[in-house]
Parts: sequence; structure tokens; C-alpha cells
Amino acid sequence: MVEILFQRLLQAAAVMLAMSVLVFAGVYAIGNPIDVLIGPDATQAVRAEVIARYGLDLPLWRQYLGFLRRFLEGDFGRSFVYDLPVLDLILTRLPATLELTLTAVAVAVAAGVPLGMYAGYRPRSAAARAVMAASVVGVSVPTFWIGLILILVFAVWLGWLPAGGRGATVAVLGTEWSLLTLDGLAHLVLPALNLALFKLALMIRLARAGTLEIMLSDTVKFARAAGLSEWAVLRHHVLRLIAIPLVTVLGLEFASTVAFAVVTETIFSWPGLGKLIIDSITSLDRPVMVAYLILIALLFIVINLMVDLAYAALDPRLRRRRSAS
Amino acid sequence: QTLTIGVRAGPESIDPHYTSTGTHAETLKHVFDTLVWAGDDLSLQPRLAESWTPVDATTWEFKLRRGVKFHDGSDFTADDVKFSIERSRKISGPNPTSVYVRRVRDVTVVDPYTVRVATNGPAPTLPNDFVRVFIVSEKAARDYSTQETANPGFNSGKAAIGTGPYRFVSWVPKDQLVLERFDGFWGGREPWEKVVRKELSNDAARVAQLKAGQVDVIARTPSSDIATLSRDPKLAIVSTGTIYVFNLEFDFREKPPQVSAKDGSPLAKNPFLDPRVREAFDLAIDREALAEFATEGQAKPASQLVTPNIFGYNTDIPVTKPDVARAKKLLAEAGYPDGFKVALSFTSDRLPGDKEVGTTLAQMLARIGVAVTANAQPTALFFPARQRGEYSLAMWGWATSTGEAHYTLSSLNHSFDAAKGAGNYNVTGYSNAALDGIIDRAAVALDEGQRRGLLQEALALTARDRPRLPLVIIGTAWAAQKARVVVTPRVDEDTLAMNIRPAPGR
Amino acid sequence: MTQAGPADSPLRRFVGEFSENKAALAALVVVAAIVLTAVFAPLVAPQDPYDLASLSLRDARRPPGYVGSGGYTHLLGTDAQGRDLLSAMLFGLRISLEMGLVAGGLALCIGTAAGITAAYLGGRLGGALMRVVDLQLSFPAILLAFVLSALLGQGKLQLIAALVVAQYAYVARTAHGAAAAERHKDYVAAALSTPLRGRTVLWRHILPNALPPVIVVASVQVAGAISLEATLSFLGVGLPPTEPSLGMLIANGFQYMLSGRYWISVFPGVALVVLVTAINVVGDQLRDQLNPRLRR
Amino acid sequence: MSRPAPAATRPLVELAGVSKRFATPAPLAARLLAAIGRAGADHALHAVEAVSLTVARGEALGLVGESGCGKSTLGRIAAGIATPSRGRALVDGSPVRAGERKLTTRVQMIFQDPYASLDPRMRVGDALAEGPVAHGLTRAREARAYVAAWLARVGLDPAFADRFPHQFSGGQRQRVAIARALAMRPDILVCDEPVASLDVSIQAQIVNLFLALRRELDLTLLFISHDLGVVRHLCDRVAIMYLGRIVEIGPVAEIYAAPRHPYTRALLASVPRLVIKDGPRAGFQPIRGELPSPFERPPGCPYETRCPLAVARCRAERPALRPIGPVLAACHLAEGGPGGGPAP
Amino acid sequence: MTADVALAVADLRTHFFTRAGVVKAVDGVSFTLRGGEVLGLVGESGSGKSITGFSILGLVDDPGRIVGGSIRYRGRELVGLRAAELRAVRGREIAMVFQDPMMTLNPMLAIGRQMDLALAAHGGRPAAARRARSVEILGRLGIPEPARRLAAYPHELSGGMRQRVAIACALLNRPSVIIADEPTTALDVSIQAQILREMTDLVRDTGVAMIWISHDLAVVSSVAQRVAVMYAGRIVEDGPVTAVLRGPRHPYTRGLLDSLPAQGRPGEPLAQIPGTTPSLLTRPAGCPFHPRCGRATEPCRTAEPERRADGEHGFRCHNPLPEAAP
Ligand SMILES: Nc1ncnc2c1ncn2[C@@H]1O[C@H](COP(=O)(O)OP(=O)(O)OP(=O)(O)O)[C@@H](O)[C@H]1O
Ligand SMILES: Nc1ncnc2c1ncn2[C@@H]1O[C@H](COP(=O)(O)OP(=O)(O)OP(=O)(O)O)[C@@H](O)[C@H]1O
Ligand SMILES: [Mg+2]
Ligand SMILES: [Mg+2]
Repeated sequence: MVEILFQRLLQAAAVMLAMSVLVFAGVYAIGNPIDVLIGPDATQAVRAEVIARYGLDLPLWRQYLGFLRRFLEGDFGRSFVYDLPVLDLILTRLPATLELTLTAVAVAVAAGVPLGMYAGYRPRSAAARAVMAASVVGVSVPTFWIGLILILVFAVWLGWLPAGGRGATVAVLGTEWSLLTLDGLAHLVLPALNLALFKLALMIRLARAGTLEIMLSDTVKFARAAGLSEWAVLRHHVLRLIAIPLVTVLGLEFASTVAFAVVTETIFSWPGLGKLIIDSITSLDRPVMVAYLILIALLFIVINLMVDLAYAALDPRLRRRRSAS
Repeated sequence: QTLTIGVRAGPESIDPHYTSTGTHAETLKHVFDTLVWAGDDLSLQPRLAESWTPVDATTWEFKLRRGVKFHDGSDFTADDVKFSIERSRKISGPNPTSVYVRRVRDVTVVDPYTVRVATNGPAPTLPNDFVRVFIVSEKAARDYSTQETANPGFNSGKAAIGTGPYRFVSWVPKDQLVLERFDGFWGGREPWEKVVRKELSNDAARVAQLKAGQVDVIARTPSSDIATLSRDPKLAIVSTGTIYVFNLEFDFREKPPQVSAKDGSPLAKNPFLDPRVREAFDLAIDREALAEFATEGQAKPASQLVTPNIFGYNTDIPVTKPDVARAKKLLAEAGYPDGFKVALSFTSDRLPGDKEVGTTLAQMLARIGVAVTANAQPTALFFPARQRGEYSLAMWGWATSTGEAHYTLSSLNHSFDAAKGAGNYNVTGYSNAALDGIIDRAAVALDEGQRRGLLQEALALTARDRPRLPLVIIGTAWAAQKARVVVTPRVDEDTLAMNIRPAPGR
Repeated sequence: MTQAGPADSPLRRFVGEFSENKAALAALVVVAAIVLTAVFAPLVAPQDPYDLASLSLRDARRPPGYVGSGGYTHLLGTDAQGRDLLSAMLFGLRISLEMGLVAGGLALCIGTAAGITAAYLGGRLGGALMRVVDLQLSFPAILLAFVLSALLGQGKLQLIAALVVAQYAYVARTAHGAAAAERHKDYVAAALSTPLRGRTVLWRHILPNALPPVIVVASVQVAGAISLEATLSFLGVGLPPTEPSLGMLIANGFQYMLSGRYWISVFPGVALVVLVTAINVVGDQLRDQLNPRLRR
Repeated sequence: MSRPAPAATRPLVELAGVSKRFATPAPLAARLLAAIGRAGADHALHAVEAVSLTVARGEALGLVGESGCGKSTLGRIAAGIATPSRGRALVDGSPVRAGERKLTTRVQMIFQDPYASLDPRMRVGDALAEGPVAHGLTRAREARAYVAAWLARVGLDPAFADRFPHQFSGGQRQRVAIARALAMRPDILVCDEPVASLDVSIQAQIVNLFLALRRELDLTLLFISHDLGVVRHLCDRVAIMYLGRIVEIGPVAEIYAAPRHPYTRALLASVPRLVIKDGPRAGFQPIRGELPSPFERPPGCPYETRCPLAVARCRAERPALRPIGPVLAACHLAEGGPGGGPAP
Repeated sequence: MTADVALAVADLRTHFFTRAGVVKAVDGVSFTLRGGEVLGLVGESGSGKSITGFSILGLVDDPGRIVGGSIRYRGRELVGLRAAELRAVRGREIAMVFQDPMMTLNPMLAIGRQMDLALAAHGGRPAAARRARSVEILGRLGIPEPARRLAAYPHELSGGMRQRVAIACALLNRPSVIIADEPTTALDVSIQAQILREMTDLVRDTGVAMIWISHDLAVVSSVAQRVAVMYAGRIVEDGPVTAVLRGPRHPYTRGLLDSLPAQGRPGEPLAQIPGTTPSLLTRPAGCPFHPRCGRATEPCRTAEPERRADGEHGFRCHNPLPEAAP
């Protein structure tokens, strides 16, 4: 256990190190954050003072080492813009993003898997073709555009749902969740749908491909020969067999879900990490960028770990080998 | 009665001395007062100071308003003023508010309702600076006045005690700020019990929330939506010109990095050093068209870098009339009958219409034979690159936020001089000794009439020499739920709850 | 099965099977038509959107059917710069296709090379290579593209670089999966036992057999590249505004959606959807056809 | 036996104490679970354990055993496709493989599944020419003729060179695989169950082909099969494997006539025979008990768990291969003399 | 005797409509299966044995279709039944076991669960009863500690055990006909022997009727009472197993028997049937075997031979081999 955890942590550390170097170098190449932040009327002296105060006058490697030292002490640094501890800034927004992405993924799975399985089960039917065509639209239309259309239709024209923002939240375990209030849910529907569409298409395609293949297998034939109904075959056999690739891809796609959350959060004014990161990029708020990316890397590793555990849960071949007698 | 406002950006902290960003000041004006108030048209008005007079060349005396209460019930006195001025020097974020008190040598409390401010040298525009100097309660903020304690103290509300019409309730960065009415406000009770300021940085999101009825007012309505919104019977649009002027700046260095002959070969010398080329560019630009089409009528043609309501504005300078034929002739005379190639860089996400104006400029310059590659950049990339001197032709917007032209002239057109603190924003290498002289004299002229004359002269000289071309004055518009509210516009674009009143008949 | 006649050439059979799916055939025709119009855009388009001097601002944002100062009808209206939207779209298609194909192609080559090499090497070295790919996947593509275009400036090449970096990892994973499966098949062992050199086996045997799923992913990637490019334009780090790609046009027209000037964004959007859908339908058919288990 | 055993010269193929372990790399999740005590960590799997055998020039050795007992693995080691964990595989005294590289073309292998062993995307002509061209057995220009000759040799139309593997029937495909191996002009052919996937009528064709090739090319064969009938028909000697070890080895006629090892005996008894007489049929005498897991080896005789005759010694001590009459057998209970197996 | 017929297949035709043409995989197959009888179905690969089996259960995959003939189970016509009715027959009346248990059992489900699903498909019984039935069947098939095995996953079992589990699944609902499609081909001889033993015991004890598909004549000869030899989509010879194997009347059956290694002397070439399997797409006119037949005469090339019978021993050949001496 210790060894495995250690290995994973090492991997995490390597990823984070790479990320932080990348961000440092990237921001350095873009320019001095102070040039974005500081007012035009600041004198050279003030400018120099501010630059020195943020340590931006040091050579890049010294800035980086300083960051590393503080990081090892558990200090992620403070936002250039807000002068707040970056960790606080991120942690207060993390629930919103998690809520959004997880809902989106849940929607994508809940809708995508059945649709995909149907499309794979009756590949030549008109409905299946329609589902597949729709899924293409899902992957091809840019997220921001769909988002706006959703707002136009459901918020502006029909007035059924709010056009943006997060709505009422309830504090559970010290974090605010909007999933638990009706108002919060109403606010969540459109952004989650927007974010889910892309994943949905992916789920449909994966589920279809898997189903298509498995429907031809002897396992299915054998189950049918035993008199199982088509529903039972799909529900018990096919679903089980396609679960593993689905879980893998979901894990891999998590990073991109978060990335697209950036767009969705912008359109829907969702107070999550995506908006934070875009704003910190546009204001070259380096500590926030670094911390965010480290967090994403961490999240990615955690998700990977969970995917591995899910494998073990799903695939009995990875489970305990019962002795033969 | 709750008022919900959708704005582009909010405060960066609740400490008013933390940063000098415009939106920061805008927000905190609800909670804190200043000695001097900039009116809707930027004219100076008494606020916490009832009057201000120069005692001598380097001293201003401010008479304070009596009977003003802080949100915690304590009285406002001269000590709070002294404390606040000194505090704004010590506390500093990325964009120090110390610029507003840079000319202050020291502050003396004469009596509880009189303070004297001694300046480093003559400072005729000190009251203009004080428009942005917020007064905090010494009692509440004393313990939160170091770099480390300031933000935690104010953001938690402990130190966020002001004299303004609203008191601070809560704030989530980049999300929303909640205020509630301060019933003890010296200027009388506000109509709104509660004010929610939502940060909606995306234009479409702002408009959508207004249309969906989630907000009462939005600031900076995208120009593309104004026409439709004004046709909506439920909504009202209020617009005004702002103090932002787009300008096109030329590179005056010997070796401009982004200029070349059309075939890509380097030019013998920098064409922008030739006044005929600059004039040709001026003549190529159809400012009426820019205003009418690029910004859909939201902007107005500009004749100079400052707007008419700014102190020092020169009414004699006309808006240049476009003349493509003459522009071509001038170019030919300057030795560029076939034009040349240049990259035009501009911000794409900073101000309303910047991208459209930039791309349109490229079209207009193409008409006189200059091959322009349009380089639209996010603000985060534009300013650092500009600061590094990577651009040879740049278009961006400038606001005369102090309300007087000296600020603009000395920042942009004065030769760069680190020692004097002049030309801070002049990265083009432009240097005109005559102009510098006039600007320097205006800086210390205490007599208003004399100062106005000098500033007008400097602007006229700028119009002749064309170090940068003024293009259009940016307009701004608020859109509001007609049935609920009425908005009075401000030229500095501030969206204040104090300028929003319930609609009559409600 | 085994009774395939000798006259039955694989290509003929392939074409025959393909044309049986009418939808795929139609999609192929659409793709071909779009590619052709894009290639011949300068001949087809009423206006040259690159010629800034020919544009008139007075024609900006006019609805479909407007007769502009150029004297011709703007069938699909004009955009914010007074460009004829139809022309802009034709040229935009050209740029989008170019970007999609170049970026998709490069991502295909790099990803395939990385994935197959990792699969061939196997063990720790191959594992390490795939870790790098994983790392890449964990880095949101949009941010990556943002940083890259900040580093390299605005332009087609930079954007292509960003798209490639963002996308090659998907190809690499697919190629790796396919190649790892092939790697352990007997025909590879047979080739190695001849003995042939590892490199020869890699290129001659593993690559061709691992390619089909990769090609299918690549066809999705081409679509993905076009759509990602649009998103980047929306975030402000796309192409220069004077070089309108479809994505760029959509992103630019985005701000007019709420004001009812739908055409600026919707027409390019529809064109994008049609193009990408058609590419995907063709890709899907190819995938189904390349799947031997679905063969008839 | 139909043919006299080849003269006792120096063996052409020599496997000296080869073992093969597969360190099954458990997926991370499994290891993780193992670490928190949910599962026993996987041990290395011993596919082949300390096998020594020799094949003389021109001889055909059959390798028989239950599925999964390590026949293919042993064959792959002999053919230089796999590296043994311990021991060496020699051809004419020199190693077949060094490190990750196979050194010789003298041993070639025919794989169990001819379809899987042919590159589905390569014309068989190209597949056949590839090796010989790379090793200078023919020049690229002459490759077509070379290939045609070998196709003809295995009884295929040379025009088939332009076809893809899927265009052949099973028997034809197996011939192509044989031609590919032969085109390398090997001295030794390792055949891994070359007839298992074929039905009887085609099986006969292939068996006949091997018989002819042996006669005409003086090939040395290592013939892996679980079909005892085919082995008897084709081979001079036979080795019986059980759980990675050889339990009995000797001339075909001897072993079929009088198996010494109880496993060999059971195996022979399990072979279904064509029954053409009316009346009650002889019941099967299947081997009782279960195959022990290759992960957990009992310390004694590997067959002890299923052996009807096992005694205490079998549980405790692993029997070595020792000469019993004309054969070698690894059984404590086997006695010398003709037919001297343990009494059932 | 007719009352005792469990399954009667008459002129069954199952065709695959592929792009290349119509593959007549099964083209006029007729046979009857009596209760408690084992019918061996032999023939070379691709001759249509499996498709015959699938057709009986209505499990022919796209693009295949039963285009003609009838399948009567205890007098009830199965061809043309609605999906739900067919499903009630499958597993309940007629069950099937496939060649490779690794491919047929779902690797992701515990075997108990899979058996439970098969039982539940035919409804009615409480969970405990289903479990008891599963345990009973596994025990019947000689699996030690059956109750514990229910929780095992297929990969945890040896090949032989897996196949027994697959057989158990087929037996769960007490079908009266089992179609066993090469159930031992994937196993090696020693395990094959075990399975054969258990299956013969089973038939003896329960009286279930069985179709045993194989291409191994030896296996068939030891389990079946009657045998049918298929060639190119139809049955070319059928009859009591000893009679057919001792005295085959069709040259193809003869060829099959002759090519068994056991028939030749070690080291000598085996007899082989010349030529290759005909394509089911372009079946030769006349007797499909005539291109490979040494006895072919003119009528063989033109006229399809009808089934002729000699007592219970039927064959389709114009020039049958002489009857063997008893
Ligand atoms: N690459 C491998 N990794 C792990 N285990 C392996 C590998 N190859 C073979 N094994 C294991 O080694 C053992 C012997 O396998 P091998 O293929 O040699 O058996 P075999 O006798 O040829 O069986 P069969 O008759 O089924 O072909 C088996 O338990 C198998 O699972
Ligand atoms: N899906 C299909 N499409 C086209 N032809 C098919 C399909 N499935 C089977 N066939 C054809 O049907 C014929 C009979 O196949 P079947 O599986 O019944 O043979 P078999 O006698 O069981 O052979 P084997 O011994 O190899 O299992 C084959 O020649 C095959 O080509
Ligand atoms: Mg093997
Ligand atoms: Mg079959």
C-alpha cells in the first residue's frame, strides 16, 4: 500500500513539477504580470517597487525556487490580483466546478449509455441513425455556441430557467452545494446540459461501439440461447461488458471536461474554477494559474486512481484469485 | 427592495486602499466616501469635504462635513482623514493607490473638521486626485493597516466600516458583492434595502441575464445589442459618452520591428518619422464611419485625446475629415507611392468595440495602399507586449480618469523621463521638447485659467504633430428593467446604486 | 469467410460496401463538395475577404439578401466587417479545413509514432512514454493553446501547433492501444522469429495493422480541431481577425446572436456542423467497415 | 516403429535445463488491493520448469500434454522466440538467441493458428519473401520465383502469392505458414499444434505434407500437439509434459505400447476411439481431480493431486526423470523392465 | 415411434444474404431426434452444422434467415414463432452449449449470477429455489463444493469446469433437447474424456435428447446412437452410428474415416480427400461432392441425388459404396 501510494505521489509530484515549470516559463514569456495589473499613471519608481514586492525582479529560476520552497512548506502563494491565499480562492470555487462537471458527467452517462446501447443494439434502425447523427452534432458544435443557444431558448425566449449564475446553495460539510435546492438545481440544469453535450456524444459513441461488438459475441448468443429476454441480455450482460472501456475513457476525459467547463462557466457566469482560471490568465495571475494546474494534475491523478479501483470493482479478473478448492 | 446589478468586474478586495483599479473604486464608493466627489460629468463636488481652498502654493485646506456617522455609529473626524491618507501610502496591492497621494507631503489636523494637506511643490490638481482617496474609520481599521492584515480585516467586514450609503455584507471574488442600506447615511436614506452586484464578465451572459429578468440593470451593454434591447418594451437604455478615447499610436524609434516594404524587405528608415505619413494615416481614417458602423453608433468621432467634459479640452481642434486621395498623395510625396506593410495590434477584449475598430482601421488603411495585418490580442498579451516595445502600430483606448488633460498628456505624449515620472506610458519613443515644456508648465500652474490655456495649447500642438491619432470617443450604455428602475448615467462608467432609482409609479 | 473469389479485389469490395450506406455516401459527397468549393473558393466566392480595400464598412452586419455597395447581393448577409458572409464562409472553410487537416494530420503522425513506439518498446520505457502522453491529456487543451499562442504569437502556424499539442495525445493513446494488441499477435512473433529487425517489424507489420482505429480517431480529430479552433477564437486566442476561419466567424458572430443578427454566427455554424457531421459520418462508416467483426 | 532411430550423433537441438517464468505484472489496482489485504499477490507463473531434452538431426520429437502445460512456451524457447528465464537453447552447440535478439535462421516455427500468424494486411507473396530477402537467401528481383517455388513445394498454386491471408481456406493457410517457414531454409522446424484447428480431411493433407518434407528435406521436427494419434503417426520420439515438466520421454512405439508414467497412461486412455461395434460402449476413464494452479506448485510430484496411485513419498519428494527401460520417466513408482509402470 | 419424436427438422434452409451473394449455409436439412437419443452431427468445417443448431433456436444472426422448411418440437412448429414465444422455448425446451466456454460465459459475472439469470428468464421461482437448483445441477455435473462455486468467476475455473458450468446453464430449466455444438473441441483429451463421461451419464439418467455437433468421428462414435454427416449444407448420410461408421455408403464419409491417423500405419501417408471444400455461394451442380469424388459419374454432375434409405441408414449418393458385411 505504502509503496503504491508512494509511487502515485511521486507521479503526482512529477506532473506538478512539470506543470509549474511550464506555467512559470509560459507566464514569463508572455510578459510581466505587473504590466497588466498596474495603472498607467504609476511612476517608474512605483512600478519598480511593486515589481520588487512581488519578487518579479528576480531571475526566473530564483522566483521558481522561491515558489518551490514555499510550496513545500504548504504555501501556494497569494493571488497577485486579490492578495488572497490562492488555496482559499480555489477551494471556495472548487465545489461549484465539481458540482457542474460531475452533474454533466452523470447526465452524459445516464443518457449516453442507454442511447449508445440502443444505437449499437439496432444499428440499422432509423432511430439509431438519428441518435448517431445527433451525437455528431454534439461533438462538432462548439460548446460556447450551444451554450448561448440554450440560454436563448430556455432562459430568454421560454423563460423556464435562469440564464446564469449559481442560485441558492446549502452548506453541507462546510461547502456550498446548489444541487440540494430547487433554485440551485434550476440554475444547474442549463450549464450542466451544455457541458454534458460533448461528453454525451462521446458516451453514445463508445457505448454503441461496445454494444455493436458484444452483441455479436458468443456470450450474448449463449445468453439468448438460455432464453434471456433482450432486455436482460442488455442490462446484465452487455452493460457489464462495456462498462470498463466507458470508465477508462471517462477518467481520461475528465481533464477535458474541466477544460470545457472553462467555456461553460464563462457563458453561464458559473462561479467555478473555470472562470477563475480564465480571469487569472487574462490578468497573468501566476500563483492562481500554477495552483490551479497543480490542482488539476492532482485531480487527474486521483481520478486515475479511482478508475483503477473501479476496474477492480468491475472486472472480477482483477479481484482475488480464489484458491481452487 | 433589492437592486441587482450586473457589472463586468467587481472589487479586488474590500479595502479601498488596496488597488486603484477603476472598478474597484466604483464598487467601494458605495461603502466609503471620499473628500471630493466626481459628479456624473466628472465635475468636482463636495462630499466629506464641504470645501477646499489652496492656503498657499503647496498647501490645501479641506473643511470637513459635520454630523457624518460611520456605519458603526462613531463620528467622522479629521483624524480619520489623516489616517486614511497615510494608510493609502502603506497599503498596496498590484496597482497602488499611493498614486493619488503621491504629491502629499504631510497632513495636519487643524481641528476635528479641518485638515491641511502640504504638497511636494505646487499641486493644483490635488482635489482631482482626492476623488479616489477613500476615507476609512481609524477606529475600525487601525489594527488592519499592514500589508498582511489589511485584506483579511476588510474582506471579513471587521474593518470595512465607512460612511457611505451602503454597508458591506458579503463578497465572493469574481462572483458577487452584497450590500445593505445604511440608514444613518448623512445624505439621506437610499431607496434600496439591499444591493447585489454580480460580476458577469461575459457580455452575452450579462445581456442574457437581463433579458431573463435576473438582474435589474447591466452596465456596459454591448453595442451590438443596444438596438434590439431598446426595441424591447420592458427595457430602457441609457447611454453616454465616456472618458475613453481610442488612439492609434505610431512607433518613433529608428528601427520599428513590425514595418517593412510590401515584399517583406526592410525599409531604409521608419516611415512614421515622416510627418506626411502620419498625416496620410490621419486622412485615411473616416471617424464618422468608425463611430457609426464599427461601434454601431455608440462612439463619437474624436478630435483629441481627451473628451469635451475634461478640463483642458480644446474646442478649436476639428475632427479630421477623411481624404483618401490626399492621403495617397502625401504617402507618395513621403516616398511610399505603393505604401508599405505594417502590423496593427489592438486589444480585442478590453473595451467595447476595440476589435471592430481595429479591424476597420485595417480596412481604411488598406484603401491608401498600406498593407495592414490585423493583430487582435487579449489584454493580457497586448499590454506586456506593448510595454516590451514589440509593436509598431497599436490601437487602444485611454481614459482621462482624473478629469483633466494633464494626466493624459504627461502619461502618453511627454517624453519618457523616469526621474520626473513623466511619459510613463510613452513607449513609442516620441519626444517633443516644445510639448514637454508646455506640459511641465501646466503641471504647476495654480491658476485655473492659465492651466487650461496651457493644456489646450499642448493639445493643439499634439494635433499638429500627430504622435498618436485620436479616433473615437467610446460610448457606454446601461440597460435596465423599465418597470423597476431608472438609471442616471455617469461619464466615468461607474455603475452606482446611488444613480439608480426605482421607476416612478412603482 | 474463406470463400472470397480472386476477382474480388479488396478495394472494389470496400467501395461496394461503402456505397451501400446511403447516408455515408451522401456525407462523402457533401465532404467532397465542400472540399472542392473550399479549394476553388477564390473562383466561386463573390468577394475576396482578404482584400481589405474591397470591403466597405457601410455594408457591415446586413441581413441576407442585402445588395451592398459592391453592387451584388449578399446572399447570406454580411459580417461585422462588411464582408460578404458567403465569401467569408467559403474562405473560412478553406482555412478551417486546412487547419483541421494539417493539425489533424500532424497529430496523427506524431501520435501514431509515439503510440506505436511505446507499444513496441513496452515495459518501463514504453510505459514512461505513455505517462508523458497522459500528462498531456491532464493538461486542458484550451489552456495549453492559450499559453502556446501567448508564447508564439497569433497566427495559423501557432494555432496549428497548439491544436497538434492538444490532440496528438488522443491519437497516441489509440495507436498505443491498437499496437499493443497487435504487438502480441503471432504474426509479429513470426516476423521477429525470422528474424527480422525490430524496426522493420514495427513499420511493416505493426503500423499498418494498428492504423485503422487510429484513422477513425483522426477523422474525429479533424472535426475536433475545427471545433477547438472555434473555441479558441471565442476565448480570444484564435486566428487573426482578418483571416476568417469558420470558427472565427462563429465566434465573431456570437456577440450578435442576442441582437437577432443570427446570420453572422448561424450560417458559419451550420456550415461547420454540416462539414463536421459529414466527416464524422464518413468516419463512422469507415470504422464500421474496418471492423472485421461487423463485416458481411 | 516404422523407421530406425537416427544414428546417435551429436544432437542438433539441445535444451539445457530451460525454465520460463512469467512474472505476471498485476495491474495496479490488483496490487493496490493486494496491498490492503484484499487479495493474495500474484506469484510468478512457471510455464516451463527445468526441461532438458535433445533432438537429433533428422529426428521428429513429439511434445504432448494437457492444455496450458507449457508446450508452446517450450517450443518458443527452442525456436528462439522467447528467452528462457534459466537454461539455454542451443542449435549445433551455439545459442539460438542472445539477449533480445534471435541469432539464427536455422530454426523456424509454425504457429498454432495459421490465421493469426500471417499479417492480415500483407499479400502472402510479400510475407514469404520478406525473410529470405532480408537474409540474402534470394534477391528482391528473384523473390517472386523463389516464393513461387516454395508455394509449389507445399502444394499451392504459385498464383496465390498475390492473395491476402483471408482469401485462403484453413488448410491452405496452414500450407502458406509452412511455406514461409521453409523459405528460410531451416534445418529445424518447430510446429506448434499445426493441425489442431483443422478438421480431419484437411489434417490428413497437412500430416502427409510433413511426412513428405521430412523425407525430402531431412528436416528435424519438434512437433507440438495434443493429438496423440497424429504424434504417433509422425514422430520418432515423444515427450509427455505435465505442468511445465517432462514426465516421460522415449520412442513413440514404446510409450504408446507401455506407458510408464500414470499420467501418460491416463492420457492415452482418454483418447476417444472410433467405436464401430454395436453394443455397450466402454466407459471413459477420465483423470479425476483437478489440475493444480501453475502459481502454487506442490512440493512433491506435480501429478500427485490426481494420481490414483499416489503414496506419501509422492507428496513429499519430486521425482526426477530417470531411465526406466527404453524410456525416461519421472515417477517414484515406475519400475524398470518392459511395460514396467506402476500397477494400476 | 412418432410420439416419441422430440424434434423433427424437415427441409430446413437457412441462407445468408451477403454482399457477395446468397450463402446457402443450410440447404435442405432433415432429421428427427427421438427422446433420450444422442444424434451426432458431423462434417467438415463450414458445412453448416452450427447454423443448423442456431436455426433450431431461432438464433441466426443478420444477414442470415431461415428461408424454408420446418422445425417441429414435440409437434409444435418453431419456424415463424414470435420472438417472445421463441424465447420461452429457448433454454426451457431446447438448450444449447457452445464450443468455447471462455467465450460463452460472461467474464464479468459470477457463475451463480449467470445461472440465476438463465433460471429467472423462465420465471416464477423464488431466489432461494433458483439457487438450490443451480447448486443441484453443478453437483450433478461433478463439480466439487457447488454452493461455494456459485460465487466464482469464469476465470477462476479451469477449462473443463467452465465447460461444465456452461452445460449446467443449459440444463437448468430441464430442457428436453440439448444442442451441444462442439462442446469438447476446445478442451484437451483428458478433460474431454471427463465431459464425455458426464454427458453420457446425463443422457442415460435424465432421458434428455441431444444433438452433438462435432467433426471428430471418434467422439461422436462414443456418445451418439445415430449420426448424420453433413456436407455443403445438407445431410449426405445418416443412420445408426455403428452402421454408418462400419459401412459408410457415401464416399465422403468413407474419405473422412480413411483420413483418420489411426487408420493408417505410422509414417505412411494418410488417405486424403482430394480437392477443397466447395464454396457455398457457387455450389456445384448435381452432387456437391462430385468434384472431389473418385466415384463420380455423369448423373453426379447434373442431378442432385435424393436420399435413399437402407433401413435406418440413409444416404444421398448416386453411386453408393457397397453395404459392409455385418
Ligand atoms: N506471455 C505470457 N505471460 C504470462 N503467462 C503466460 C504467457 N504465455 C504463456 N503463459 C502461461 O504459461 C502457461 C503455459 O502456456 P503455453 O502456451 O506454453 O501452454 P500450452 O501447453 O502451449 O497450452 P495450449 O495447449 O493451450 O496451447 C500457461 O499457464 C499460460 O497461461
Ligand atoms: N454471418 C455469416 N455470413 C455469411 N456466411 C455465414 C455467416 N455465418 C456462417 N456463414 C456460412 O455458413 C456456413 C456454415 O457455417 P457453420 O458455422 O454452420 O459451419 P460449421 O459446420 O459449424 O463449421 P465449424 O466446424 O467450423 O464450426 C459457412 O460456410 C459460413 O461461410
Ligand atoms: Mg500452445
Ligand atoms: Mg461450428
